[in-house]
Amino acid sequence: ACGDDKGSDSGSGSGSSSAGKVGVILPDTKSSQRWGTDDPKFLKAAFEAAGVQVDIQNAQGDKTAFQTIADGMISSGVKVLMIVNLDSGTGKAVLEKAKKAGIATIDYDRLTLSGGADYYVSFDNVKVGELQGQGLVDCLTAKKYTKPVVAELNGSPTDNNATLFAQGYNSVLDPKYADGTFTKGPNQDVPDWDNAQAGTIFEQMLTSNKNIKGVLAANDGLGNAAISVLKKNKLNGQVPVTGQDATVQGLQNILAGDQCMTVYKAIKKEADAASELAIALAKGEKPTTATGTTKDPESGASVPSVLLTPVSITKESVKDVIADGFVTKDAVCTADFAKACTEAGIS
Amino acid sequence: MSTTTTTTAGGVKVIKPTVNSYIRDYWGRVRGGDLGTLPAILGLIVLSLIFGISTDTFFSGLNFANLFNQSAQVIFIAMGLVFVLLLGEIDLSAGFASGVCGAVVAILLTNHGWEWYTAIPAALVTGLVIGFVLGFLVAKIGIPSFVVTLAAFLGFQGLLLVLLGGGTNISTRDEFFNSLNNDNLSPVWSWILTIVAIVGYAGVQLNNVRSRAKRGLVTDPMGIVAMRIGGLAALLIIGTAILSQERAINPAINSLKGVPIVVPIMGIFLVIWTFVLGRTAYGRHVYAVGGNTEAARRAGIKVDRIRISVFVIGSFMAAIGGIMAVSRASSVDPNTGGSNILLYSVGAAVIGGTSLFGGKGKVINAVIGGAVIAVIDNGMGLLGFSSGTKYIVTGLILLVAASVDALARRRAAATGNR
Amino acid sequence: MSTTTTTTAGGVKVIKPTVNSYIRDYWGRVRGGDLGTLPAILGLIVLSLIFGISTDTFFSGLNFANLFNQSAQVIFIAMGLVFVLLLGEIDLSAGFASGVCGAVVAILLTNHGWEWYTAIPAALVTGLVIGFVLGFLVAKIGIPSFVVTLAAFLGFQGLLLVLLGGGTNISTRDEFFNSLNNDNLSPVWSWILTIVAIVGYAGVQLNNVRSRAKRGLVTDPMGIVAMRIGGLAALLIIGTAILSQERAINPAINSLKGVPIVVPIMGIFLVIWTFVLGRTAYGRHVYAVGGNTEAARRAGIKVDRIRISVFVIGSFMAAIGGIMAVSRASSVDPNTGGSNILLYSVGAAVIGGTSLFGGKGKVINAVIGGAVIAVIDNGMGLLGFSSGTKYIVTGLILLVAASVDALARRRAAATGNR
Amino acid sequence: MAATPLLELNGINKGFGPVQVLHDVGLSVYPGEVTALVGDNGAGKSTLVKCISGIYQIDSGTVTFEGNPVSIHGPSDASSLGIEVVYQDLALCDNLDVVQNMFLGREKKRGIVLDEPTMEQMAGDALASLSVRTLKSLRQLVASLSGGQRQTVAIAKAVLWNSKVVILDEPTAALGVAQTAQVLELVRRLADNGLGVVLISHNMNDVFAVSDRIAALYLGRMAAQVKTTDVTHSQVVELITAGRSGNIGLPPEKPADFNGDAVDITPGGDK
Amino acid sequence: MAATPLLELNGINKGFGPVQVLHDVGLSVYPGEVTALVGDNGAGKSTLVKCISGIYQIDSGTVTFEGNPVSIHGPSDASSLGIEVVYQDLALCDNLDVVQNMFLGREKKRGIVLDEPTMEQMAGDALASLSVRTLKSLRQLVASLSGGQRQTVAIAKAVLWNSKVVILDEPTAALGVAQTAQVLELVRRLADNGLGVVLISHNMNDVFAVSDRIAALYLGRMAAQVKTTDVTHSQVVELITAGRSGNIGLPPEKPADFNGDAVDITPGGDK
Ligand SMILES: Nc1ncnc2c1ncn2[C@@H]1O[C@H](COP(=O)(O)OP(=O)(O)OP(=O)(O)O)[C@@H](O)[C@H]1O
Ligand SMILES: Nc1ncnc2c1ncn2[C@@H]1O[C@H](COP(=O)(O)OP(=O)(O)OP(=O)(O)O)[C@@H](O)[C@H]1O
Ligand SMILES: O[C@@H]1[C@@H](O)[C@H](O)OC[C@H]1O
Ligand SMILES: [Mg+2]
Ligand SMILES: [Mg+2]
Repeated sequence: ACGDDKGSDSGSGSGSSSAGKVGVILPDTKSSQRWGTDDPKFLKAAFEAAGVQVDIQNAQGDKTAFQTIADGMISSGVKVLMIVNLDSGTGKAVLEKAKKAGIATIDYDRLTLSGGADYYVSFDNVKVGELQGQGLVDCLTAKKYTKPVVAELNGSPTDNNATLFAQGYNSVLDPKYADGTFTKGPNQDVPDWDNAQAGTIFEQMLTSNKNIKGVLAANDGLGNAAISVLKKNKLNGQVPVTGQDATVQGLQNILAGDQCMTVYKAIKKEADAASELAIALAKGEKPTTATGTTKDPESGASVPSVLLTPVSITKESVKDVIADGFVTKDAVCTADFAKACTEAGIS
Repeated sequence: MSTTTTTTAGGVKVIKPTVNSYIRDYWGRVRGGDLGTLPAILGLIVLSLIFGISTDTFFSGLNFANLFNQSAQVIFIAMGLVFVLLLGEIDLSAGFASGVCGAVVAILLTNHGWEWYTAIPAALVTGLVIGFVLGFLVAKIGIPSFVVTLAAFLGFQGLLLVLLGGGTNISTRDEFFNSLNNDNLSPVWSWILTIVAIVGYAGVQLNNVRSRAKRGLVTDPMGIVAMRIGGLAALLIIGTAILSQERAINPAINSLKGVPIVVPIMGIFLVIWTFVLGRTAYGRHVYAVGGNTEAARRAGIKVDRIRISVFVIGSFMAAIGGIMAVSRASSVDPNTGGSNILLYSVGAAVIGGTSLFGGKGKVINAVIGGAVIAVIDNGMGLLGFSSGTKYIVTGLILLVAASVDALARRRAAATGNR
Repeated sequence: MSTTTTTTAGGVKVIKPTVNSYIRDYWGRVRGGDLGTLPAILGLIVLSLIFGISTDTFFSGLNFANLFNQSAQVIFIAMGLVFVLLLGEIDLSAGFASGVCGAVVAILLTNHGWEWYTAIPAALVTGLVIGFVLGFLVAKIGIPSFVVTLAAFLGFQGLLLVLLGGGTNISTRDEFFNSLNNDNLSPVWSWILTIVAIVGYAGVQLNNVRSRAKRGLVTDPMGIVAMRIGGLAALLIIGTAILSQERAINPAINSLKGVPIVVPIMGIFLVIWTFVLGRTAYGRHVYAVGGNTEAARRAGIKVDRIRISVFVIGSFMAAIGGIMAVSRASSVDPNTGGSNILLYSVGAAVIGGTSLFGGKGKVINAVIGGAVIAVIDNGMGLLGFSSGTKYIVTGLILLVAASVDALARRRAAATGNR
Repeated sequence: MAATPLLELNGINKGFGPVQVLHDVGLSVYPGEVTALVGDNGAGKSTLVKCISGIYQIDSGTVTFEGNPVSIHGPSDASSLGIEVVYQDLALCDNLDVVQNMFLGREKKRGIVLDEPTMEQMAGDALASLSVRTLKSLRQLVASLSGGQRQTVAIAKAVLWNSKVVILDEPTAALGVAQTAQVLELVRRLADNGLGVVLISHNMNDVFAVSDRIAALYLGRMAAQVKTTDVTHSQVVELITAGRSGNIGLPPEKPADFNGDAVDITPGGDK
Repeated sequence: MAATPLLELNGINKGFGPVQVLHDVGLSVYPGEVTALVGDNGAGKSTLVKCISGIYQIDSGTVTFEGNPVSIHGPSDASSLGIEVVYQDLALCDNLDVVQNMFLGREKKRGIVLDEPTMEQMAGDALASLSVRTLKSLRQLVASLSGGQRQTVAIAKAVLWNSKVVILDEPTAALGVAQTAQVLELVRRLADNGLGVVLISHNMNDVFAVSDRIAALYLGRMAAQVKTTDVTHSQVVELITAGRSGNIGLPPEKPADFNGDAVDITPGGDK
């Protein structure tokens, strides 16, 4: 058999003797591009810096694969298992199996209901929704539309976060519908956060409801799908669209004036916080950073947590995301966007 | 009976058909169950009526135009799959192959600043190469196509992720490229193309009659030929007329009229592939290999080459499907070509009447079957069901549409045809 | 040659084979390309060696045990699909049918407080009903199975969402139920079952020889029969011995040893379905309908009933697969049975040697093919590639595993076999 | 010979879509007799056989079996009446072996388990009686048999059972000299045992050698049904090729009657 | 008659897996002559034909064509040498019509477009010359043809081309009286035009009527190749059924030689 550092994602500093290995399972690459690009990058960097070996894998939306990866990590002897669940059920099964093998567990970004993970690191997801709702309200108010019709493109019905996001933005929008400032328009879930399906779903919403004046899209991918349809009907810019994740595409859409806002979740901070916990656990230390608690709504248990705050991003604040190092100026300010970048104060 | 008996080919006594006898024969064949695409077309009409009645937008010009853009990816992929299915093979990777080719074009356009006229050919070449590799593995190594393309399904899914650097979405901003599956021809051009199509069809039909008549072979009665040409003309003219109306949501701001650009592209491929299958030796050989491989081999047909070629055509058309998908979304993501695209594409071909066992099918099947699927998706979208209900109803409608066809064909079986 | 010539059946001169001649004949057949499951088994061994060399955990007892739990869903579904494929049909809905049945059992257990011994039968009955409906639509209405099961694929996906109230997941807490695809038999029971299996196999083999010998028919030489029995015994004993070792990461916290409970369940179904296909008139008729439907019909076989029955078996086994998936995850969600489950299940059957065109295949194919897929998935997980790379490598490995088989069978074609 | 026919067809019509293949066909099969059914290629002989065995549904007409009107909806109806057929397109399952094919649909069982030894033995005996000598094994797949071997298997399959009517559609077409002789002898023996036998053949020598009656189909119409002893070789050939001979056969044909049969049904079939 | 054979086989061996079907077979086909290839069912005639046309690869042996050694790897090699074959298993595409089948692989074209009118006319003429009268249309799918019609299409397909050797594997098996006569006449005509013709048949009358030489296969060995005028009807039948007749044929057989052919290759095939 080969050396321990076989996996491509394993840390370089296998020199550190005391620390055990850490396993990380990410959910997919479809719900958001972050899982394929940002999270692995930041997590890997953090673990490498600490000289802790890490094995990061992505289940690609397949819960059977999710469990198989977990089995493999457990049998290869990880000390800490960190997961972003695909759903609470499989998440729980994996967490329980890990616990039986005496492995410390962390819920990353998504809370596994009744999962009983040792720690939870995330953003306040209801807050994310609230920011999206508020962002849309601001943009629509600025446009001075009267009783604008708002369409909602929700995330995947199977993602607990999507439920939380909806809870957040509906808490902002429902009163507006109730008092007649806004008109409630069509509202649909997008299976698996699938962008192509989102395009058709939105096109049909628009066809049957021509005076849609605002779109609450649950993330940047869905937002971009809606924007493509609006562009086709030459309505882009006039109908505000929301987003989430501060992707390059989303930020560019904002700069172009096609998207109203996105929610920036400082993924690097989230990754750093999570890896800090994991590194401590891997070294057999008791972490001290998880100062907050989150109440599991299902089991009622209090999970020690690190909860970060999401930030709303509009044209003016795109530069903040760049300044934070989450995306580079080069990536966002390509030739097409040079002018918009200057206008938005990105230097 | 006022028929004129003529003795032609091989002393086989034949009777020159009149319009009446032609219609009687056709009706006999239909009653005998030889229906062609009739049931799928019937299904299409019934579905349209249902959606037209239950929503007030289904029959709007805007929605009619949407249908073409929405169905483009599936129809292009399905056209290519018809060739693969004609051989009794399957291509499970067509969906992700379209994604990979879409990613290639998007990356070249956006990240490398290529022009559309170099980037699109590059994507098409990618499709050709993919098809060649698949076909080679099937024909020369002899791995069943299900396994080869299952492996490719996985492989391309991975390739797409790698190409997109783990999962970023890449936007395309090339105007021409984005217009392909979003914008429309001007009404003037729309009409010009419509007339060209009608005149072309009429020319082919009349030429056909003439060249057979010259040999003294039986020809279709002129009345029938005229009806065919008239039918097509009516269809195209009505369609173009509807699409030439203003359909913008807010005409004050911008105008939206004309035939979607993707329509003539579909039309051109439909004509080309129909020609290839029906009028060339290559097409004949595709049917032969699909009908009886051993007989084809004994007739000296290079079966392996035919086998490779259908995968090449399949992946080439998948590339075009991918280009259309990326154009429509003006972006590519790791799931472009994923989800239900593959099953819908195979479904389109099969619903249209192509057999999974080879030897039976036409390119028009892909278009009509694709239209059935697109109408269902489109109409369901207008109805605004929840995702669960939507899936269930979609399944049920598909089933009902298919059983029209099945029940008709059962009669065929009862009378011994096929 | 020291062979004894005996004249038996129909005056056809036959020679009583010796161990030598038997092995020579077998070798002749293998060289002629008549390989059965040999290539898939070879592929399995090669893959295991590769993963064993490149990771240090692949060959651990824990990982060996994991393999069974990981492959259970695919293998059970694939066993049922073998029947469907034997008829040249396809069931695209098997994955989501397993999800629906899994949801039924979870809902009954968790939301309605049923006991496992009523909830599991309810799920199995759901499977039977689903299969009957699918089979009826295919056999009696005559809709192609691809279309019926594509509709069902969509419908069940929706049904699952509706059953689970739009997207929640439901946890199962019944201990017995959760143990099915998670826990192990005690080492004592493991050994008892192993011995029963060996004795049973030996009994069948010897009885077979005896009853043929009594009629004066040609029998396998005793040496060969003994080798077969010995081989199976060795395999089972080694497996049981490995699985009876302690394999917990942290034995202090909880001990882990014995054969996974799911193994004897798989074994029982393997034996039952192998018996049904090989030793009953029903099984014979399944092969006949798959080989030549018209010939079967002329032989008076009720083709429609056979057709319905294979879908019933297919969905029934999908229900068991679903139960195993839910047990393993101790929960069900709207994606249970989705993703790659369907393609992997069909792939398992095909890789094992079942033909998509009907008439050729065995239930053991599903088990061996399923093992190949599980080993690839499992081993790839241990290697820790990035997602994109992992997909690509998985595809490549699948391709390599399949081409062993293909190249061997090419020789068969060259020598005219099949 | 018994006076009442075992199987009697009356006014059978059968068409495929616009093509009418059988016109008002009648046929009587008597027990203990061999009835030869002759006719040109494409006359409709095989179609008639498939109508009798229920593979095709007749458009109109009546079938009487042992004096009772019956309706046959499928091959299993026919075989439960006691009608066995050897089809011209042999209809064997290539993926099954010789024994499996011979017992298809009527497997011997012990309990629910197939009784392979019994079937193997019975199959071997049946084949041996038909002079099969080159078959390598009873467990050989039918796919690998020679043309004549396939035909022998099909014949053996049909005569394994106690039936009342046996119909053989060109059974000796692919057979060797010795095998042909055996089959003709078998045909005669079956009739002598009281069965009604229908033999379709293009070989006049064989027809005259074993048949008691001759029925001649001409362009889908029954031209004549006569005693073999009443006609000559050349009269039968005339019936086959022209539909009439002297004063036997169809009434002098009005040419228009047959025009319908020669309509080109797919004019310009290549559009 | 020319002294050098057009096609000459020497020491051809062919087996399938453990079964040896052809043993050291030699055969000479002379231009301008009809060589009848006879043999019992399963003797190996069709296998030999398929070896010649490249459908099967021979295990060993040499093929000489017009004096030059050739190796034939597939049907297209054979047809480019000028060898046409009518197979016993006809190998037609059921999903294509009569004209399409007849020109399969050798379509007439104008530019890249198929020249349907020309093909339809040529096909009609070829069929007419074979006395086909019941065919409803040249555009009928082959699937719906009667047994004899199918066979006629296969024969017409093979004789459309200018070839040097024509091999017909039981071409008249399913044909009617008139059609059989036409085909035999055609066979003779082909030979008279200088082609080498191989005719496989079980009908001794036909064999003696048209052939110049007779080659008899017995259990996969060439028992004898003789001039038709040198042998009698019954001698040939003896060659077929016993491999020898008087002093012609294989050397007196040592029984052990043939045991190998009767090994049950799937002992206990039902496990
Ligand atoms: N399914 C079908 N569709 C259309 N025509 C058919 C079909 N089956 C048979 N025919 C036509 O019916 C006629 C009679 O066919 P049939 O097979 O009964 O002839 P036959 O007398 O058995 O001839 P043969 O001696 O050649 O076997 C033929 O002209 C044939 O082309
Ligand atoms: N693919 C194969 N595998 C095994 N045995 C085969 C195969 N093909 C043919 N055989 C055997 O080879 C022998 C010769 O077959 P072949 O078809 O050449 O006979 P034939 O002389 O043409 O007989 P017939 O007169 O019946 O057509 C037969 O015993 C047959 O069972
Ligand atoms: O960031 C989001 C994540 O929290 C959610 O779970 O999946 C979609 C993403 O956009
Ligand atoms: Mg016939
Ligand atoms: Mg032969």
